[in-house]
Amino acid sequence: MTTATLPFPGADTLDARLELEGRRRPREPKTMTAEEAIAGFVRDGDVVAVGGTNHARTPMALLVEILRQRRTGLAMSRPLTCYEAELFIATGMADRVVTSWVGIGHGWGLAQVLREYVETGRIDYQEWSHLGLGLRYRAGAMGVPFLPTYSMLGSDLGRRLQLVEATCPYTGQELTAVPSLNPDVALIHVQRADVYGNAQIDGYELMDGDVARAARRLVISTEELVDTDILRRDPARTVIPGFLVDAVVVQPMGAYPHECYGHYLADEEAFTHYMERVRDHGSEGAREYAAELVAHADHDAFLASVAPERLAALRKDAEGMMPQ
Amino acid sequence: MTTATLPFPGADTLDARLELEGRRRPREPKTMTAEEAIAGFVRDGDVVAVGGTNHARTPMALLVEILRQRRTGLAMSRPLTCYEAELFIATGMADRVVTSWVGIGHGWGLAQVLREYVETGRIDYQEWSHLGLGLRYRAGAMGVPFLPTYSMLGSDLGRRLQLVEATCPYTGQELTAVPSLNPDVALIHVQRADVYGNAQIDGYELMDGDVARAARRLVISTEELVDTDILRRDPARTVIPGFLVDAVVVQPMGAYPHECYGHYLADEEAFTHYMERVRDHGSEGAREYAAELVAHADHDAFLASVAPERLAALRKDAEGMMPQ
Amino acid sequence: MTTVSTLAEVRPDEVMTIAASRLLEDGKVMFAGIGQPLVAAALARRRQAPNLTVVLEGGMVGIHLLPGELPASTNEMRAAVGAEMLTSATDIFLLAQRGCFDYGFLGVAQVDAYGNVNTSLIGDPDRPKVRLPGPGGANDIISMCNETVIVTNHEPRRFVERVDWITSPGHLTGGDSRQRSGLLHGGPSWVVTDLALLDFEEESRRMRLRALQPGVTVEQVRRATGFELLVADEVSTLDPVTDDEVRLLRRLNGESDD
Amino acid sequence: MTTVSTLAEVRPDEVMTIAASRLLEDGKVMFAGIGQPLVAAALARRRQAPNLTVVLEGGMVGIHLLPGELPASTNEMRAAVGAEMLTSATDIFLLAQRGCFDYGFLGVAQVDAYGNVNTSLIGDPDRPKVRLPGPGGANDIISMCNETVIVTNHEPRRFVERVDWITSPGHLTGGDSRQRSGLLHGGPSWVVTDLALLDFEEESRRMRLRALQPGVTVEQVRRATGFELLVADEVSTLDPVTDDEVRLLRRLNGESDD
Repeated sequence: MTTATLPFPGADTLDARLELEGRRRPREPKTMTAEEAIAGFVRDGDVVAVGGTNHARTPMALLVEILRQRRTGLAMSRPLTCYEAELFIATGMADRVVTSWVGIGHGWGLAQVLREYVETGRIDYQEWSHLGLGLRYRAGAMGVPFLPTYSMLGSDLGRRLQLVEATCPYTGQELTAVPSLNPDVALIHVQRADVYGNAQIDGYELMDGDVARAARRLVISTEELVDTDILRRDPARTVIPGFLVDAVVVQPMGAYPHECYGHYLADEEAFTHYMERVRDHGSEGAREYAAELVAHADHDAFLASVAPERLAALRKDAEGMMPQ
Repeated sequence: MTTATLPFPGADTLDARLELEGRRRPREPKTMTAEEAIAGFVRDGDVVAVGGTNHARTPMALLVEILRQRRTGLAMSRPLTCYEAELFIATGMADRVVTSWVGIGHGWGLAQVLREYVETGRIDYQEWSHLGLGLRYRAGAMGVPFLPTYSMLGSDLGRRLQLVEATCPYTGQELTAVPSLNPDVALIHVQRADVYGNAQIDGYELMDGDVARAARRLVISTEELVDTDILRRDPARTVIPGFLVDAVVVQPMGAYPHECYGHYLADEEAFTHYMERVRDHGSEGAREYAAELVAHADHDAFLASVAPERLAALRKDAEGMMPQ
Repeated sequence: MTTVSTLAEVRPDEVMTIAASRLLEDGKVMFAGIGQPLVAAALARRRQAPNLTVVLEGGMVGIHLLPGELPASTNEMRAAVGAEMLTSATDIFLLAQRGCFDYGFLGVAQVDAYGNVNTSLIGDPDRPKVRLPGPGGANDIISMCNETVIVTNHEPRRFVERVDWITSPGHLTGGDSRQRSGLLHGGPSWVVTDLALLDFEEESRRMRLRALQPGVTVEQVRRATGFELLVADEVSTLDPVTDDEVRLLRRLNGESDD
Repeated sequence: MTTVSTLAEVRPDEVMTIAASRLLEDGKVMFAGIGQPLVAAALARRRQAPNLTVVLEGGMVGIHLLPGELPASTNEMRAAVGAEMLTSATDIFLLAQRGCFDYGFLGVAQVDAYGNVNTSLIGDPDRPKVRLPGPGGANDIISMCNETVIVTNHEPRRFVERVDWITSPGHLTGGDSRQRSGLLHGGPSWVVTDLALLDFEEESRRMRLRALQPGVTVEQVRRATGFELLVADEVSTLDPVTDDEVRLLRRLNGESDD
């Protein structure tokens, strides 16, 4: 039989399953600090799936803790990537990006650090369609090595990624075969979770249900730690079952300066702060910004460095937008 | 290229899509009576996907309306089938069954009418695994002609269904290729919907999100007709978007004598009534029961024939079980 | 656990359910069906496995199991209220395919020497003598869970050399035939009956007697088995059921109030 | 609709957005991106298409579009609050693949004579001169929606004979090449610019001038196009934008309060 070689890890659900069988995650309290969670579950060379998209539910506290502890050779995987990936690229901790889109938003235009590294050939940049990456996670979540789709047919994306066709054995129709992605580790920020890792997401799930199922290791951070009975009141909202979870980090405003549905909006001032540094100093500016972040002992210390009325305003605006 | 022939409609998402392109369902009020909905959207020879499973959210009002109007050559498709399918078999309206399980429950054991028809070779009985049928709907919902799975490998199910293998083009791994199913029509009972067909399901969705997406025509019945603003308060609970829907039938207790989560439990007395007839008269008993049902002008008339305190008790018991 | 139950009339199905429940370890995830599996789970949760997570094919995860109120279907309100998560029926099986579930539990109409299970039909598949309910979730459970426990009464008509129809694949024709069919995970690990506890010999994958229910002889088990049964070098005797277990089981089944 | 706007300084991008919004029919479903597409949708909803359903890649269906409060991202609270349905980001694209969406709207960095779109890079793909944001949802939208409308400023550097990189497939090399690639549905139907309205000739699938914005000449369009442009036998002139349209557009954009 003909088999293709991928330019990137993938189509290895079988291995991911064997890893899961060999390392179960029994129901027991999994709460720990971000420092413990990152030390325990993020390793050099990992493919890191970042939960949320763009500036929504970015697991900032967990990401900055990786920066703090330093890792090397990471791949950052996220369908819509914001400046968080640039911090890993500029500091040399990530040398691979898997995404369908990178941009800063808030009127800031192109991602300058990413541009610099891609245009000078210093990182591997893997461009997928949005659905293509979504189906990679979904295949990983379903435990199958590939899924068929119309996505990327005819375009240069599939050609460059060396994707091959999946032929329907009933109709002969040829579709794109998207290889599964089981990230080495996923980081996902949620609104509420219990000590076992059962987690609920309010608003838009994005791809996080699939990311959680696909991941080989899973660290969640949560705005709120709740009793399991709270989850039982609305179990259809539970997107992540505890048996997938390795670590639960309780971190209010854990996505700040990005947004968390129902809790706080994104802090545009923080975007400005970052982008002005990049505008003035290029990737050195991104390194300065990362250095500022990791200088705080932890995310709470970072939050304490922000004017309380600014944080309060972001929370108030978000709460004011909620449906009554 | 090698292509297989299926013993049953399937792997025709392409045709289902062309049908959808040719017959859009614009946003406009779609409320109508069960009589109008069945007359308009259920045809002789249809593959009918029945929503819910076993005795949960069975679209009884819609099914009995089909019996009332009579159709021929139907195929009844449902992952866990209860006695509703027997009514169509016994009356000669259905000659095909697609399922993973048939049983009556409530201590009644085997489905006697189905047994009689299968054992005497009078109907085509297609036995799938539960996930196999689920993935047929899901492929149809995703708009792809097949999906790969471990389900049914090594068993006699796949052999008899003449399923072929899907080979992963990256790993060479051989999985079962499950052909898509886009039912001609689906009938789904929900807790609430607006006039456009945007519909919410409380409790267990089962396969109904996929069934709705896969169906070529879709009729929903709803316990409650609500303003769209009610749906906007909890949009994550909306499982069926209106643009999939052809008809909305407002029918309180529309799943009776089966259950509807949060509204009423199944009426075990009705099961007894049916099964005693079948025990005493075989498939003739099922025909008698069907005749009784269709003798009522509509579902409301059927409900009016039941002791009000019995219906009230079923409602009260269900409401009493809800999480506080 | 070695106190013999002094309760009158401990039924064979009770002995079997209790033996099955003892296999369940704390903290694991079990894909359960209605009836015996669910009762075994409820029993284990109240004894050695308080942190056992029970999953049902209706999409329920982490269900409540209240004495006397065990659900009659995997798809009904009683099974769902109090669950920690509700997802779709298809998605629950996809979690199984991913490898999330430690145990599946199955009943059988027939089981053969290699643990293949039939719940579909008796006789000729083209014109069955008896049409049975079919796989439901059983084909997926035994194909995808990390291990599957078969629980059934021990009778020659159930324990046959070859099942009439493989609804749910065990070790197929033995050896590595299961792997060769593409099923790379799981498979039947234990068979629990009212007479014995059996497993599958590592090489041949044929069913093998490992332990006897108290008071049962090897010969009794052989006579109740419709194929040539392997017998382990050392056949132990299972701990007798205790009063506590039987009382709790009956309370869970709603057969007593104490 | 034929009253010429008397408002001072109607900007080219306003003319373009209004022209695009007029293409949207009532009762249809539109997969919209942030910026111009969303403004065009909001405009259409307040004019000829009150029952237009707007879908966003973040998983939102039937979103609210409040004047001055249009969301800045497809994945943020403002885009979600008031939606009729929220589903996952992957599932929203699967609805597109099923065929549920009438329109997709795309912007471009480059578009070529066959409607192929580039939003990924300028220059050599191995070492691009400029790395752009990439497809986001655009590749899926143009591959899966029933038709896709391209909205862009009309400049020679954008309208090129061959794009440097096909991020999102149009009619590929023309003729039936799109179908031959396996893309059996949809494709670009209209290109709306500040100068003109264009479509794709039925046989060759090359871009063709169909109508001019008021006051624009065919020659102007040719000069702004970096490839040889087909011109329809009859080239009409689009209705001028009206005061009502411009005022409403500015109110939606939060540029005025009236």
